[in-house]
Amino acid sequence: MASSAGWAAAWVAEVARVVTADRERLTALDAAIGDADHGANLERGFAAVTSGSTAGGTAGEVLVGVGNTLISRVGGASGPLYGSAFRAMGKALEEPVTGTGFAAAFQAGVEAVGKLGRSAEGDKTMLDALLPASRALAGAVREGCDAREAFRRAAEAALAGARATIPLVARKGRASYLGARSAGHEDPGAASAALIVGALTAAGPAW
Amino acid sequence: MASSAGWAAAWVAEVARVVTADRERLTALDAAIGDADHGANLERGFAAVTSGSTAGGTAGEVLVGVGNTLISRVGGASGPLYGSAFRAMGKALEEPVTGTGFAAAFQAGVEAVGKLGRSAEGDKTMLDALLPASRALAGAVREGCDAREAFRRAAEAALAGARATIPLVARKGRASYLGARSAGHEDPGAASAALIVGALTAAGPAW
Amino acid sequence: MKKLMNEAGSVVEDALRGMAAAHPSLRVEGGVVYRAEAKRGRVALVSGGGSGHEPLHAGFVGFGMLDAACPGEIFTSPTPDPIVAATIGTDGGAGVLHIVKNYTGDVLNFELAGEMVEGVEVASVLVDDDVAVLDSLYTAGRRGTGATVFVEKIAGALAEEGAPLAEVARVAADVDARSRSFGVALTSCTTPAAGKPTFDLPGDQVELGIGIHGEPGRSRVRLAGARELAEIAVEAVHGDLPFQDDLLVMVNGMGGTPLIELYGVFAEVEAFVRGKGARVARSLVGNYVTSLDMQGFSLSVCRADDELLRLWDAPVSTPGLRWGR
Amino acid sequence: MKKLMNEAGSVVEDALRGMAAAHPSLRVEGGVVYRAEAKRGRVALVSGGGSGHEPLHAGFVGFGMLDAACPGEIFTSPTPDPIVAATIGTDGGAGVLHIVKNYTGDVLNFELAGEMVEGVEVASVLVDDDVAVLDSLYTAGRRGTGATVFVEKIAGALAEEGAPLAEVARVAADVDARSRSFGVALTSCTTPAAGKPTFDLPGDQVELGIGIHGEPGRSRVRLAGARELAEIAVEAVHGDLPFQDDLLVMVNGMGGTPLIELYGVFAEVEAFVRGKGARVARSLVGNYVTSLDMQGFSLSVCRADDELLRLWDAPVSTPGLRWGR
Ligand SMILES: Nc1ncnc2c1ncn2[C@@H]1O[C@H](COP(=O)(O)OP(=O)(O)O)[C@@H](O)[C@H]1O
Ligand SMILES: Nc1ncnc2c1ncn2[C@@H]1O[C@H](COP(=O)(O)OP(=O)(O)O)[C@@H](O)[C@H]1O
Ligand SMILES: [Mg+2]
Ligand SMILES: [Mg+2]
Ligand SMILES: [Mg+2]
Ligand SMILES: [Mg+2]
Repeated sequence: MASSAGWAAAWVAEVARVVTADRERLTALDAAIGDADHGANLERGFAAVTSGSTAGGTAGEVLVGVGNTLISRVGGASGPLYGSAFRAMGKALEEPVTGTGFAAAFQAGVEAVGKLGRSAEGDKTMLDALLPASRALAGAVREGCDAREAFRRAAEAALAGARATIPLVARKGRASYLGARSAGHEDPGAASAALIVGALTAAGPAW
Repeated sequence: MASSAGWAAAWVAEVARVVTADRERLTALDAAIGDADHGANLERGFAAVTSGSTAGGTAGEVLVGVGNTLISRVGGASGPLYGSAFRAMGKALEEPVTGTGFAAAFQAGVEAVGKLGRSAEGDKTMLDALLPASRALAGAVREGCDAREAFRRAAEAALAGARATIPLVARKGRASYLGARSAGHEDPGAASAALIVGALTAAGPAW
Repeated sequence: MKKLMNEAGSVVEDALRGMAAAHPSLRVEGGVVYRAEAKRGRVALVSGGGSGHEPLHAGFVGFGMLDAACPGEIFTSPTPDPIVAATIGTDGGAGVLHIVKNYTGDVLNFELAGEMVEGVEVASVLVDDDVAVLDSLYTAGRRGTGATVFVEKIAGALAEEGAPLAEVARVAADVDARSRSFGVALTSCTTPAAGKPTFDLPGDQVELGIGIHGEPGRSRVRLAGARELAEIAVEAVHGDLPFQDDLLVMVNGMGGTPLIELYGVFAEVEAFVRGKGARVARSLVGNYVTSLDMQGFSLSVCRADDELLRLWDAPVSTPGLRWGR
Repeated sequence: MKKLMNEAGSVVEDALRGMAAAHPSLRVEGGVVYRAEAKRGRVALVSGGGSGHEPLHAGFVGFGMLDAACPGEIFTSPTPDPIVAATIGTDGGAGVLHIVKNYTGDVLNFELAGEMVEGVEVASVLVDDDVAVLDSLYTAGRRGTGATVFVEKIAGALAEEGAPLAEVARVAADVDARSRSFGVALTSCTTPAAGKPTFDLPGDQVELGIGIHGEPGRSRVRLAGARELAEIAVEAVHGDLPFQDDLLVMVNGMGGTPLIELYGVFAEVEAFVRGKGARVARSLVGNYVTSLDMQGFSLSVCRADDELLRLWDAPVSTPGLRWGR
């Protein structure tokens, strides 16, 4: 692999592609229990990411830049949350990128979401996809899996986590206003988190 | 027949009945080329007429009262126009009521519409039903028909006149705003005029 | 039909109760909306017409504008009786100006009322600004729409200054003569009595040249962007009375269109006005002369001069228009 | 979807162009709406949030109310950057109050902005008046809705008088604490981006306890008359903070409901208030905190005292709220 920075750029380019492709689905999920803008928000944010420069010396620098762009361009709840996640992950990601280092940085990113959002697993948010993904990633690395397999397991865990938000009653974000009526719908942020984690597999091995 | 006043009261009671029964049709005609209130306007007006007193010494006095109530309670274009018609007819109607006297009074009422509305036959208004009715009434009386037959012919002429407004392009009232698009629709005021004239037959002979 | 109402027959009465309760500056009596404190010794302004155009007219009763408004039933001109009462009730000795939108019903009822009033000097001005209607022998003449706001505001300011009736009437007629309007509907309105849309308009079409009573317009075109629709309205108005120098411009909502869209339309209108070498000297963007829940907008333009702008800027304090006090 | 717009993506930008063109009293720069003439030496008020609620917030920029508003995309909180710019740009040396409606997005973006600003004293008040949301550990807390108008007006008057930041912030929080709101939708709104109604609502049902972003409410009931719907809203608000003495009452339209209906609702609300032994001391009836083209209304009530009424009555001159100058 050429450079860690190139890998990071490829990851977010793939994220931009998939959130645009799934824009309508994300918006429809948000219409059901939110305000119907999640698809547009992420499309706008990642379009800004890819149309700007994603160059940088290291993957960490690229990801901090991505986080800043998301914070500057998305707005809403997801902008600061995803933006902080990418920033925190970028800051924590050391060179040379190793499996252990990647998993720890990913975890740092996920923890930034919970900290800023004052939210925890089971609140029916993006965390319900991100936390299982983070655990799967760390577990795979511990078991000695290569990047490809670690990403596959993380993606699978994120998807399962997103689906598992369906029966939950939301305790954070806009969906919490609905009370019991929020149950029966997948959380849009969890769905987009699964897309972001899923995009890891397409970006190739990071270490 | 008991009294001319009783006859006049019976006539307007029948008008109240038929405009209420045909309220939706009149409103629909007005929706097509006007503002969808003609049915409600006439229902309100004749309800006020019948719920108030239609007593009076003579038919003429009753009809003047009806005209005043219509002017006071209908509003819109049709209120002053029908109100003035009933007032003028009432003022012109002499006792004892004769065929010739009735026809002349009816004609005076119709002429009041054209005078106030600055309108003439062919403008696609209530006049297109009222003027043929007035001519038919006068003709029938001249030919020596009895009231029943004279009313029948007047009603027939009014109905035919109303139908004949369909192809016309309106030159007066709200429908004139539509220009050529007003053609193809029956004028709501002509339709209600046909109802009012038609109600003569149900009120029994006036002389 | 979905409306916030009790019954179709009580909509106007209920709204008047609400206006009276909401605005201590107004007094509602016998179906007429008066200023709570009548002005004395000055020309009084009385207007009226069918309801469903709120804030017009009752929302324009107050300092610097109307002295009384006579709201009829929905889209139905008031009868002469309240007009007579309002005329007598507001006369402060200097006479009363009737501001009448040019509709057969309004014209006839104000005319009958004028004949019935005794002992009050009454003048009348007819507002007929809608260029969608050809002013010819073959129509009832142009409709009165958005320019009514200009006429009521400017004549009201002049009356407040103490100008005599003939002068107030002359300036009111001048404002009308300088004003033109054109309306575009995205949807029909629904009257409470009818309970369904007055006209059917497919989802991909707009109705051009509509009036303010749900009368269908003169033609239909495919739904276009705000810029194209603004251009159609601009050209219709400008084509009838070319823009020139200082303009008073109103982008008016038809009742169901939110402000964010009206500002978008205004942005386009203002650019077109500049493109024609004229200038938006004053503007209004909002719902002023509505047609119940109709979605759409109308454009009204008045070719103002310094004196008219001065009167426009004069203080006004009504529920619908307020500045300077 | 039928809207007066150019493209879904340009709705906010186009509306801001229109606002700038329509109101010489405003200046639009970098997506922020400022007063054209900044005030100096006094506490500045900055608010913001997703667009689609017009006139909130940009329409409340001006004398006696906000110093700047940061409109985000439709229903999307602004990013920290414009908030930072507005905070620095309006600080006249006495500090800046952020007025934040309680939504996760608004809270987070204002919070990040507050951390990014240096050299300006910043305080923040959270508006959370919507009784339809239970304020518990299991929600994001109550939404900020109609009471925002009360907070912005009253805090703005106090800032204009020269009160220090801590005092302005304290009174703003007090107004919020004294205020409650409840919303009822007859129809969903349609966002330009989605192009279809956010929720489906059958023709014979209304949605109760809606927010201002097309979020579905907490329950549905059969469409009822204005009196019944007003009573539901009144009981929801009164049940949470009992009416008492002098009330500031707003019957607010959701954007697609015409004024005539809102006055009808206000008539009912006012009667219920009297029935509970309280008094409508001041009122607003109209479209102030909207949800695009949604039809419906919300009721907001603030338990005022003499000082708050005095501040409410103080002069204000903004596109959306104006009196006294
Ligand atoms: N406090 C929070 N912690 C974590 N995630 C949150 C929180 N609040 C909201 N979210 C996530 O943000 C998503 C909504 O994002 P988006 O629609 O872009 O913003 P908004 O709700 O402001 O419209 C939710 O589906 C949820 O996953
Ligand atoms: N100038 C006129 N002369 C005669 N009849 C008229 C004139 N203008 C309108 N009308 C009649 O009035 C009818 C409309 O009445 P209505 O709907 O009650 O009043 P409005 O048009 O004020 O809503 C028209 O259909 C037409 O027959
Ligand atoms: Mg959202
Ligand atoms: Mg009609
Ligand atoms: Mg009418
Ligand atoms: Mg949002």
